[in-house]
Amino acid sequence: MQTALLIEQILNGLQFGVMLFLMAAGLTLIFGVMGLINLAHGSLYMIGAFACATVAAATGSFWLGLVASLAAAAAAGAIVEVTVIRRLYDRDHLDQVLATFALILIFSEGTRWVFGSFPLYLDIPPLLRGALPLPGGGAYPAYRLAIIGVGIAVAVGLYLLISRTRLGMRIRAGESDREMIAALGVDIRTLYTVVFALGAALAGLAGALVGALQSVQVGMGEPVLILAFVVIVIGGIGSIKGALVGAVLVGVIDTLGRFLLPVAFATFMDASSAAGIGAALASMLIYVFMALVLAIRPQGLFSAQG
Amino acid sequence: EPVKIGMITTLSGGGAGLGVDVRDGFMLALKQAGNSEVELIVEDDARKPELAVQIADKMIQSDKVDILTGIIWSNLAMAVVPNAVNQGTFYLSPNAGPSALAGANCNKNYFNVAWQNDNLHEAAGAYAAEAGYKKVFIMAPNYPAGTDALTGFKRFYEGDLANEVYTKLGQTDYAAEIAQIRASGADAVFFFLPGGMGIAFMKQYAQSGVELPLVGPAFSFSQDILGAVGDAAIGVKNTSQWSKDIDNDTNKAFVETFQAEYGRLPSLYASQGFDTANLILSAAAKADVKDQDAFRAALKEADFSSTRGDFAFASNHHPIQDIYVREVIKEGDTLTNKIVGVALEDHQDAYAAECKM
Amino acid sequence: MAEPILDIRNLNKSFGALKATDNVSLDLRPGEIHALIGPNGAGKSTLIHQIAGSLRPGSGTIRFLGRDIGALGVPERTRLGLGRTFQISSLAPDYSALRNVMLAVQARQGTSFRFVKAVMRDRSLRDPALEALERVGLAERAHVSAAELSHGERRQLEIAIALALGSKAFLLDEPMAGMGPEGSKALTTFLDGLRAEAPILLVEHDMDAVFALADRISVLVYGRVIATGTVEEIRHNPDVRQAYLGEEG
Amino acid sequence: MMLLEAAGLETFYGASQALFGVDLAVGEGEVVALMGRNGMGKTTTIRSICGLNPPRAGTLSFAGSSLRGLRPHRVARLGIGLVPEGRRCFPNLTVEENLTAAARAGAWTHTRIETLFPRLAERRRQYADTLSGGEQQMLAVGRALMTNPKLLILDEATEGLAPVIRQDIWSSIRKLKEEGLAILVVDKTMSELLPVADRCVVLEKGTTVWSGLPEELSDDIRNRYLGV
Amino acid sequence: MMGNPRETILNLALVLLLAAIPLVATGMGEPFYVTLATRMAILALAAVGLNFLLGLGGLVSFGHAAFFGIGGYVAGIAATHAFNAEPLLFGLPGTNQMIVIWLAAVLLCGLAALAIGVISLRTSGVYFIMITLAFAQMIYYFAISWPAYGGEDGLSIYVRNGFPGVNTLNGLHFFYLCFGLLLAALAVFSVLRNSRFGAALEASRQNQQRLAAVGIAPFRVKLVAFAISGMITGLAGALFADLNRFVSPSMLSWHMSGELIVLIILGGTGRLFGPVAGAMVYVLFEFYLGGVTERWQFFLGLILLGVVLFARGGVVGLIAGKARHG
Ligand SMILES: Nc1ncnc2c1ncn2[C@@H]1O[C@H](COP(=O)(O)OP(=O)(O)OP(=O)(O)O)[C@@H](O)[C@H]1O
Ligand SMILES: Nc1ncnc2c1ncn2[C@@H]1O[C@H](COP(=O)(O)OP(=O)(O)OP(=O)(O)O)[C@@H](O)[C@H]1O
Ligand SMILES: [Mg+2]
Ligand SMILES: [Mg+2]
Repeated sequence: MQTALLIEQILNGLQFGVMLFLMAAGLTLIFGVMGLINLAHGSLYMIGAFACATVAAATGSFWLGLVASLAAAAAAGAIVEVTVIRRLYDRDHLDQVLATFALILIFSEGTRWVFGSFPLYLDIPPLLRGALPLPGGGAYPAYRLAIIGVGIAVAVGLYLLISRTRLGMRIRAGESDREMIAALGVDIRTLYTVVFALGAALAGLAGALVGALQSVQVGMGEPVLILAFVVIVIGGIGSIKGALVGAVLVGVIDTLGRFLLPVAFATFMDASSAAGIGAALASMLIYVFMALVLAIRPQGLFSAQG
Repeated sequence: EPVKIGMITTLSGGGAGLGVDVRDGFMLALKQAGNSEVELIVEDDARKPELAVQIADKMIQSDKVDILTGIIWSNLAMAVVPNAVNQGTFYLSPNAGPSALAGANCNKNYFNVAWQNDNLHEAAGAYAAEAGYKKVFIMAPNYPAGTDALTGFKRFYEGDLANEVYTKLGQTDYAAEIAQIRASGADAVFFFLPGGMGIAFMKQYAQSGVELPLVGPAFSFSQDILGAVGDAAIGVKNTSQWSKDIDNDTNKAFVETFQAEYGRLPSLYASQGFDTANLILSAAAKADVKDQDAFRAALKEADFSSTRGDFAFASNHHPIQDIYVREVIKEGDTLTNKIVGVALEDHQDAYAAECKM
Repeated sequence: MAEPILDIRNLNKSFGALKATDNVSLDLRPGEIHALIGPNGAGKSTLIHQIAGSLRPGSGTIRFLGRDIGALGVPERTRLGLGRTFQISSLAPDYSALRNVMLAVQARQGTSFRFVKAVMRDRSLRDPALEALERVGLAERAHVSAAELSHGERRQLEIAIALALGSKAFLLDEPMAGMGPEGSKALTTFLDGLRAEAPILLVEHDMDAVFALADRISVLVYGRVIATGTVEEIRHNPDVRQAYLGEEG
Repeated sequence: MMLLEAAGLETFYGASQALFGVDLAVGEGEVVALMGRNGMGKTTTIRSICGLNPPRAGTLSFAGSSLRGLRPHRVARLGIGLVPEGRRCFPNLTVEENLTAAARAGAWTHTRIETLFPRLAERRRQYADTLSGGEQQMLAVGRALMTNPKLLILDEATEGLAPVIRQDIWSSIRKLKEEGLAILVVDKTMSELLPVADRCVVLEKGTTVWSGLPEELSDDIRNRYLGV
Repeated sequence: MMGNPRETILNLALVLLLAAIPLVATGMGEPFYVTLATRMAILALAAVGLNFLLGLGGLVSFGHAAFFGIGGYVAGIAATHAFNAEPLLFGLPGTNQMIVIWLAAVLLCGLAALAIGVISLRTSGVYFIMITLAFAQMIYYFAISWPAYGGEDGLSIYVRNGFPGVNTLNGLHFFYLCFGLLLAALAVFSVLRNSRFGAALEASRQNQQRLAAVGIAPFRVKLVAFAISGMITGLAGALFADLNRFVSPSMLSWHMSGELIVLIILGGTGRLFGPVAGAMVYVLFEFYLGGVTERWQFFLGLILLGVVLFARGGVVGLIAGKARHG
């Protein structure tokens, strides 16, 4: 096995990780910082992708589509917050589970109702098509580099927002004691609507950006949901840094596992079974990793405090 | 007395497009025949095996259907079919064809009107051999249909394998696999990645700058998703038992009326639904469905005009049919397929021998 | 002098650069109330946590009834007979005051892995629990859930739970806090009687209570014991006055 | 005109009534002591004023505008700063962040709070849940001051504070009073409370049973309603 | 102690209703409703198991599909080996006796729960939700890609397993078997909840620090609860496989775990009959809406949303009012 390939795979893992972070970014805000269990995160992601695909198809501009994805997801988020989530803050977490589970059903079927049953077309913008040459041969798709860029920008932006601004402090304060922060004169209700909408917009943005690389179809949000939770929990709830590190670790481990495990098994069994067994283990790998992390650090790698 | 048909298919969630096409094709055939002699009930299985079983039980026990059909996915078929046929109901598969049901667990009341799961992959293998590829990189998700796909391909492909890779079911990022493809020194890539997985792979492959020829079964290039894959698919060779340009009257009429009725081009799933309905109609014209033996014999004759042209059942009630090589082309603004050759003629599956019926 | 019931030697605990417990040694003897006072953040609660087992000391030994309990967890220490109250009430909020205490009784009996008999019909749990509530004057509120009790009532419930444990020594972290003037007075009288049952390590900022109750007082400042002595000695210790008492005393 | 006026407050927790008619008034620059035994409704009264448990009956006004129906943050922005019972610092925020989160423009700033409580300056970057009980209490007071209120409400704000600090707080209260801040205070240490208070209001089972000047607080009343 | 009288009446009504559906259905020549009722009973049983952990202990396991699926696979594998007359393990034969299968399922799930619990219970809150999910996902992916027992295609049980003295092929008989087990599990739940162990478990939900401080180790209490919970859900899994005559990895998927949680919240978290009410309502809606419209999931979503927003404490809470703790 060539070292060059190994290095390329590590890079692939890193970029996959950043992409995962991007997919989880909205949830780090809504779940990590506001403390809401939002199973409908994947639906917001899907809404972003559908909005982008539709507008891009109608106008021919991916960038307008991107704007539409932000707007549509933010609007959906705001509506959901005002009509549903707001009534659940002082309830058990479990009510949030049931409510947002119901929202998944409504959004999925609603989307299918509006957009039909077939996957939509969404391609990357012409500007970012093609691949950039890598030193030592090979090439790297420009669009993926752009995703890395956006992912890191979102991470930095969120980090600054949450830990450095007064707004961020108020959001976190609201997470631990809504009544108290209100009694200090902060309109936490409106603030939470805005933050929820922001989280939704981030989910929508990810849906549009990543959707252009994958397939835009009903149900696309489901695997994203679980992955996003995995990433956040590994990183430690409430920590943006943790979510980024968690995402990158998951990305690298998953990629290398997929790549290396079959090779490793092939050293002592026939290629075909090695491919199968290796792949089977690889698909379990991130969950094994999560269980290990939590068994050793029950609060994730970087819990919000420390 | 009308023939009562229960259709269990996937109408919600990710794979809904396939179910919708099967249903629409099926309904079109019924409509053209005039709806009086059959009664159809359709329900959504949401791609959950347990739910499919429940609906099947309901249709058999409560609605007392004579025939069940509609299931898209092998795992749902495996959940429903053995029970249904044991209860004395006919099951006609418009899509899935798991090997167990073609071989050891075949049943006299089970007919497959689409293909045995391996068929299209076998054809792809045959095509790869014929096209002279020497070192093919093959890839499929790690689940039974995926393993069957690669086994099917290898059954007819004669060259070496550059690598054999199983991906995670539902995987959407293929950067790592593409890097492996690039490094493998392969001269072609065979992949079976149904649904969204295939769309994602095709898009990412197109951007990667790797330019090896791709070969696959029709599933990633069928009409229902070609639009979503986009230009990335142009030129890809894929194998199918059906194509919109198969030259026979039934098919021409089918494509035309389907488009008129639903405002879109039919996919191979739609053609399978259409054929399934016509098969039932042909049998119902000859025998009363309550007389199971007679009806079964009538089905077995497959005396209907198929969109695929020649169509016959093998001893295990699976199709004997031609499998074509198609190429993705652009007609005006629409992406679609064009037949460029025949991969396997009068092809039959490999499991018939295991079937003791 | 009687053998101490609780004996702490050279205890240390740091949080990062902060020495919260700095080579602390002290003991608790039968029949006494040993008050632990000191400025806010001196490390009193931290010390209580280490004795009760909810915090691991950095170094040092803690002996209880002649046995080194350093390796034991919170539940084990409680079962050995160390009862504690929390500075900030810590109760089962959905349970009534009575059930909160009954839990303590059941724990004391060591019968938490019994799966059949219904607790509410079990007099062997109920009676001792009611008795404990009565002793702290909360019997009337026995069936009100802990979440609905007022702040002061919750403080009383904390004490009732500690009583029901039948502990051999009590660690009370600011029991007077939140009690009204009347409640403080009643609690003072109550603790005065309690010392005969079991000695008390009392952390408290209410100097009226401390001076009225304490047999000995230790003063903790920046994690270190700066003085130990009788009420009179401590009252007149200039260091203590400056660091802690101010005009009081 | 009084700064804060409440009359006939009736407040419920779910179905159970806690206040049955509380009357209370605080004038500009006045310190009012709210007294009563445990469970008599002091905290509930405060929660009613702040909009945390809106009363179902009665009138409630602040600086001339009615507080009935206002959400808590509106009440706070009119100029009421709350130091709640049980501190309720935000555990996942540092000391500094706790103060910043509450800050509104005015005379009180981080620097002034840290001069008032030097201990908080030492603990600036520490998370509030690791503070000692007394440190949390200081933080709660500081946080309320950061909102630059016209009326400061202290619900057992000296609970758990060391005598020296308590004396500091009382002297700060005196200073704040001199600066013209109105204060409503609940505290158990009568010896320290009464000298500062301009007026006292005594609650018994959720109703105001007595109010008047501190020196009018007779032994009988103390005995009957306060248990001393 | 019992809940309020209205809840008791509601509970009785639910039991009678569930018991009566199959009789009436058989009388009317609608055997399918027997199947539907059996499905309700089995899902309710699975949810009773989870309710024990989630309702009483406050431990939200998002991985109970693991036990449900393991139970199912025990039934499937045992039956397959019996059917093919191949030895199973160490020369042990497969079996088609339900009792043996149940015992094996309960035992295996108990052990699995202990193993998963020992690690998972180190965490709490959302971390616990996710670590239990992680274990279930591991088993799920294993089952999907492990070819021996069908992988994703699953495993068919060609003849429903037997029970001495009962004709399990008869829907009615099978229903009452499941119903009996459901009642037994409810009895166990009720007795445990009121016992000392139940008190400790409920206290661990409310305040672990308090529980430890009175001298009861929360970890052990929770671990035992986790094991009991896994065993009950595993038993339900074995029955479910027999009902469908089929077992596949979808029984292990996170959707299944989610569905169990939804059943409980829908019925009323921590309520004795919450899972029963939840399962009945959910299965009914799923069934009826599915027959009415292709967009049934949309309306199911709306209904569930309505329940959360307007019926605090789920269906049982809606009808019987707030829960009481003594
Ligand atoms: N986990 C922690 N991390 C950092 N510092 C801590 C931690 N826990 C406590 N401290 C610090 O240790 C010091 C001692 O705290 P402790 O709670 O023991 O004080 P105390 O004597 O009980 O004070 P009080 O009378 O105010 O309750 C405090 O300054 C506190 O801020
Ligand atoms: N959350 C609640 N739910 C129900 N009842 C409550 C709640 N909080 C307080 N109560 C009840 O309301 C009454 C008044 O309580 P409140 O807290 O106002 O008393 P308080 O005067 O502040 O007492 P303390 O001095 O003990 O703090 C009490 O009987 C108490 O039990
Ligand atoms: Mg302390
Ligand atoms: Mg109070």
